[in-house]
Amino acid sequence: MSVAKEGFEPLIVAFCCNWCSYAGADLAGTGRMPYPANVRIVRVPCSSRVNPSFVIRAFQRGADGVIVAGCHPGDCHYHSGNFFTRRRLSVLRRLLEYMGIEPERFQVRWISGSEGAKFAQVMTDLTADIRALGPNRKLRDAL
Amino acid sequence: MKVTTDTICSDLLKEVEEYSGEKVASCIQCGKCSGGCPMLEAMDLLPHQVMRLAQLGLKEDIMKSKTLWVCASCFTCAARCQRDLDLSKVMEGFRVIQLRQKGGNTMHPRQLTPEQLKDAPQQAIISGFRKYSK
Amino acid sequence: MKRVGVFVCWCGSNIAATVDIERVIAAARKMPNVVYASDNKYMCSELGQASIRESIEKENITRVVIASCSPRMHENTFRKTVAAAGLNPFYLEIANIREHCSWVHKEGEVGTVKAISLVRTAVAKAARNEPLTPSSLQITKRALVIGAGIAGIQAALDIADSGYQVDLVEKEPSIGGRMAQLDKTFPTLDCSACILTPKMVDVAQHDNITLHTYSVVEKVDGYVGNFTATIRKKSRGIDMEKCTGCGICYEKCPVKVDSEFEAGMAKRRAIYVPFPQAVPNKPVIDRENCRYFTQGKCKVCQKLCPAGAVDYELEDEVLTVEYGAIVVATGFDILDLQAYGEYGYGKHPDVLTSLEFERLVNASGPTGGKILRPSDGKPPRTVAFIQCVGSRDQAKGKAYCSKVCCMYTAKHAILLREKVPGAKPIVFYIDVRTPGKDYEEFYNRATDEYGATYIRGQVGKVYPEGDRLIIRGVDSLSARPVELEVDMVVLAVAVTARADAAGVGRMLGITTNAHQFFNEAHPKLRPVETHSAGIYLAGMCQGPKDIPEAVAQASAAAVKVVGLLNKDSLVGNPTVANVDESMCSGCLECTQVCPYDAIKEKSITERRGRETLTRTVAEVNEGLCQGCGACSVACRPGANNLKGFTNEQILAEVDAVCL
Amino acid sequence: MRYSLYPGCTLKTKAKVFEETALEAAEALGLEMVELEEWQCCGAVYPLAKDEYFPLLSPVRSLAAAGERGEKLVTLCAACHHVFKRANHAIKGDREAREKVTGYLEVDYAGDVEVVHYLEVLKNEVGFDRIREKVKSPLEGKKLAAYYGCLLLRPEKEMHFDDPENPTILEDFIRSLGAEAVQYPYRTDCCGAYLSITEEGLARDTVGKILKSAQRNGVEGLVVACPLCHYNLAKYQESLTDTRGGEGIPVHYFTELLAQALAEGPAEEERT
Ligand SMILES: Cc1cc2nc3c(=O)[nH]c(=O)nc-3n(C[C@H](O)[C@H](O)[C@H](O)COP(=O)(O)OP(=O)(O)OC[C@H]3O[C@@H](n4cnc5c(N)ncnc54)[C@H](O)[C@@H]3O)c2cc1C
Ligand SMILES: Cc1cc2nc3c(=O)[nH]c(=O)nc-3n(C[C@H](O)[C@H](O)[C@H](O)COP(=O)(O)OP(=O)(O)OC[C@H]3O[C@@H](n4cnc5c(N)ncnc54)[C@H](O)[C@@H]3O)c2cc1C
Ligand code: SF4
Ligand code: SF4
Ligand code: SF4
Ligand code: SF4
Ligand code: SF4
Ligand code: SF4
Ligand code: SF4
Ligand code: SF4
Repeated sequence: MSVAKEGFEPLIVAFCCNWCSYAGADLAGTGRMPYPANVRIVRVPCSSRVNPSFVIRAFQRGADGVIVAGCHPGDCHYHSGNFFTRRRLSVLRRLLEYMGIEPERFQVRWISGSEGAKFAQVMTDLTADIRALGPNRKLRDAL
Repeated sequence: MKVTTDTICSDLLKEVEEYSGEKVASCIQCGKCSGGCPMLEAMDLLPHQVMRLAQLGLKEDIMKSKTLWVCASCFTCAARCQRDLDLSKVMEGFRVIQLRQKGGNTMHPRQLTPEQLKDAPQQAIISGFRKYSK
Repeated sequence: MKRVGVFVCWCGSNIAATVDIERVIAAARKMPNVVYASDNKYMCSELGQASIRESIEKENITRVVIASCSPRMHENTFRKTVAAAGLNPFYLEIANIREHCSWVHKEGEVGTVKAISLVRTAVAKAARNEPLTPSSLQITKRALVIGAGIAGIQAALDIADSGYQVDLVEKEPSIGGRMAQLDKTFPTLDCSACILTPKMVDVAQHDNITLHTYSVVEKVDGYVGNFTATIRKKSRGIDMEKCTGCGICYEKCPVKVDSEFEAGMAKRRAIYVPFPQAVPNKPVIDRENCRYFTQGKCKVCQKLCPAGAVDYELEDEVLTVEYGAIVVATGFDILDLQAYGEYGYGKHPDVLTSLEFERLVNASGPTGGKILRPSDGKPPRTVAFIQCVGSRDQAKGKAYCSKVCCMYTAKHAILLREKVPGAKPIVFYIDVRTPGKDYEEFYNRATDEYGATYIRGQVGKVYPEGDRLIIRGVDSLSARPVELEVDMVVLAVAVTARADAAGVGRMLGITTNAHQFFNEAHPKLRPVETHSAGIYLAGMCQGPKDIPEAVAQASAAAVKVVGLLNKDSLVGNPTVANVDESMCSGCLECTQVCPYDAIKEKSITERRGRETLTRTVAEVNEGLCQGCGACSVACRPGANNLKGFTNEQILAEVDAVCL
Repeated sequence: MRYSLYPGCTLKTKAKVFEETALEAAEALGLEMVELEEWQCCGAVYPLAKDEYFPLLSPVRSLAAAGERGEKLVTLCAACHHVFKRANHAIKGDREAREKVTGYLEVDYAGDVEVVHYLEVLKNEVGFDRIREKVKSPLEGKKLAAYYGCLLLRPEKEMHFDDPENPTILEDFIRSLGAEAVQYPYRTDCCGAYLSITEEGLARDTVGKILKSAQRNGVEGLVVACPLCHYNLAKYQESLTDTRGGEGIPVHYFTELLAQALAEGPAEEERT
């Protein structure tokens, strides 16, 4: 098993809300704070735009991890959007678990536009977690 | 006792919060508990001081205080605390800590005068024992 | 087929030093739909933009991907470039290969690989971009201000001075609010009436302000730039045109009730002017107490009125007016002290609230400004002031700090000494909070010059003993019990939101916090805006604040209003939600999640064969929608989709990322 | 209506008159109060430490027994009332307490027996107006004052008895008997409770304050609902400097006055 993980480069899809987390990622860039290139950002207006089906689709197409990052509760640009996100995504998490996906593969985090370092840190930790888990084989489309 | 890093970082708060179920750390020292306490004049530490010393971790000062034993559990403080704290429970928490850790019941049957035994209602004697010995 | 053009930027060496531009271009050329790919050293420069325009035209490009810095940096720049080339500006997508790539992945070739992936994702989305046109909204050049305390007055004057029409709606018979009730004001001890009355007169005389007193806003519809409000002008029973304000009518009215303005410290008649400087200075008949209205006879005032202005038959007037912007300035109440039996308020006449004390000190108040005990009319020698009554109290009152009471208590101590020489003010406090310019100094004057004694400790109990009041408390600093005999007790009672604030909030579609104060859009950076565009906040209705802060916030709200009304039209955000009626099941799930209440149900009629069916569908108000997309997620049939971030676009991005 | 009555230990020994007069008055008012067959001492104090479940056993056993009878449980002694109300509250609201206590007792009890104090029965079920009608020997001209003490009123969130700072039930009661209800500030202050056993001097001081305040306000008799208050207030009368010919201020259980007022006869002479 550990041999299989050698050289494994996980693919991580990050849904980032435009106002906070995407800006946080920009700030990590401006501040030249490195994090693993495994992370690919998809920009959404608000974390509440993330349909659970997007997350499932990512796993089906071979993503090894998915993260939804939005504004801190109370700071949402759309004032209550991320509140719905929280509820909806905790249901999704249970569903994924039920489908046999390790809970660590799907995370929801609050990262503000001023938290460049936090963005880099979260992505670094997440990549390490997923790397340790190995590739996602559960939901992957049998292509 | 002096306030030191050790007292502030001690487990006293945790301990008394466990026994009493009250969030002693949230006391803002408004003094309203002491302001209405009927036993104030007999106390060597005023109720709000007990809270403060607990926040600072000064256990010995609290443990040797007479206050714990003159508090009548009248709930006046609890009815008025601006932080919704029940000091009667905190006092009980400290009494319990002391009785359980050090033993030393503070009420003995022989302490009662014959007159008390004759006149005092059961209720007083039972509650006295309940409070002062475990 | 879509013809996508890819333009890769070097950003000098910012990108090019890490990402192999050549390889990105080569890879891009092989991506689906891509017909053209090229690079430029500085894409945002005049030259770079020109090259994009030329290529679009020459290569007949219909969708554009620019791989460069963050869209948060240059999306607008490049949208204009694309538009200049004759395309819809929303045909553009940006691949962020600088902030999200070259600057953070410097090792080896991972940067190049990721850049290619980012370009592929942007291409996938761009190929599905639809033309979007921002709507253009007209703006009604008129503002509504609700509540005419100092905050509402200031906001109305500032907007009116900028040349716009303002309607100022006040539910009481006079404008002025709480400030009109105060005596002198901290930290300068200006007389409240002396600085407020001129502003009240300005309001009355301003050409651009229409005053509606004794009026309430009953309904508000619409959205930024286009509100419609229904205002009920309650009947005063007085013909305002005829009335000269002579005041003869109320002298003989047989009914006496507690005066609200005097905080119950004096009586008024059933026909009355709340206070001498009232604006408008014309009476109103209080129908709940007037004998004519309750018992059918009296009419004394009508008989006396020399102008024939009293008219019991006058009815409410209901106006419907359109506005571009709304300022909410409904102010505050004080806490009901029912739960605070320990302070003896309501049981003993010499225990007063701070607001009652303001009236007692006021030269136009019930005692003509003499501080006298309500019980026996004698001047008090010692007065205890108790701070934080009902504030900072999680058990029986309000958890927050009321912010103004430390300062006005210091003021009261000073005023006591000024009015009753030799009297002793004693203040019970938990903390003295004086952040503000000259505030600490003001408090220092109370202790240093006016001999106020401050005792740190909340009072346990107040009770009468003979004709004096006993205060039992503690000085927590010295840990000594305190037992004082005083002549009067003044309670610095918590300020609260207006009792009807939550209802006003619902009517306007703005939210309140746990204590019913209106929520600002951002506690630091958007303190006068609400989450509903075009609705602004001023004064205490947003949270405890003193007069200087209320006025500052009012002027700030006025600037926001004027900034909005100054625009010719509002350019809407085109990335709004859209409902495909043919797919909508009418479940209305989407209406539940919208933070802006932008989705409403509507009925549509359609023909199915021979039958005509009526069914419910959802409809998005594009003026209100801010484009968060929550509704699109809530929609199970997939009828609701967010333009610019459609389900198809995002799924295409996900697929491209995972390739 | 039939009620289960919980007398408590003290009413069977040192405060017999409290129970006797309560039953007498109940009969006069047509209230059927039947003593629980199986009851134990309530423990006199409610356990305040969070992990003490043991002292809940006894009150819960009595409560469960009352539950079987399906009647409201009426209390007389303020301390019993306090313990029952709070034990009920704990069983209802604290799952751990409920599981531990009912598990140990092997009873099925969910905290739903309604515990009412005799005074509450008078106020809410009989009504003070009806009592006023039924009074045969009104206590006219008497200046009586309520002494509430602590246990009936606090903590309000659990007791729901009356406004803890401004209670009125005993005053309303006093007026319904035809007497004048005098207000004085110390009526809700603690008398020292069991400190009279361990801290005599202190109890004497606190009682002294209460009595003196009552005296300054012209009180001719104190009305209580607790044997311990009764004991303390009666015991330290010497703290009154002016004892009115050595008699001090008499202390009555509210039921004594009630029974007396409801009965025929020359109540006036007896009392003066
Ligand atoms: C005792 C006391 C002393 C004070 N002393 C000082 C001082 O010395 N210095 C100082 O700076 N501050 C002082 N303050 C604070 C000061 O009173 C407030 O900061 C100020 O009055 C807030 O003004 P406002 O316009 O926001 O609210 P308000 O004065 O309450 O005005 C709101 C207005 O809106 C009206 N209204 C409410 N609801 C509606 C509705 N639904 N429709 C239409 N109209 C409505 C009300 O009738 C009122 O006229 C004191 C406060 C108190 C309680
Ligand atoms: C340690 C600390 C922590 C704080 N934490 C918080 C907090 O958590 N939350 C909070 O709300 N507030 C906080 N504050 C307060 C906050 O910093 C200030 O309220 C805020 O920064 C004030 O902004 P300003 O624009 O008025 O002044 P400044 O930030 O001082 O900006 C003034 C600008 O003007 C420029 N300037 C000065 N003179 C001239 C000149 N003659 N010509 C041209 N330019 C000039 C200066 O260079 C500066 O850029 C904190 C303050 C401190 C000291
Ligand atoms: S419970 Fe104790 S501390 Fe609290 S008021 Fe009563 S005697 Fe004082
Ligand atoms: S009343 Fe409450 S908050 Fe105030 S000092 Fe006492 S325990 Fe602390
Ligand atoms: S478009 Fe962006 S990346 Fe390119 S040169 Fe300009 S700033 Fe740099
Ligand atoms: S008497 Fe007539 S004119 Fe004078 S104030 Fe009254 S209503 Fe107006
Ligand atoms: S009609 Fe009404 S308002 Fe007029 S005088 Fe009579 S009671 Fe007063
Ligand atoms: S301003 Fe002062 S008196 Fe008022 S609530 Fe805050 S701390 Fe208490
Ligand atoms: S959630 Fe979808 S189906 Fe339901 S009403 Fe809204 S748009 Fe229509
Ligand atoms: S996109 Fe957001 S703001 Fe617009 S209608 Fe949907 S939920 Fe409301």
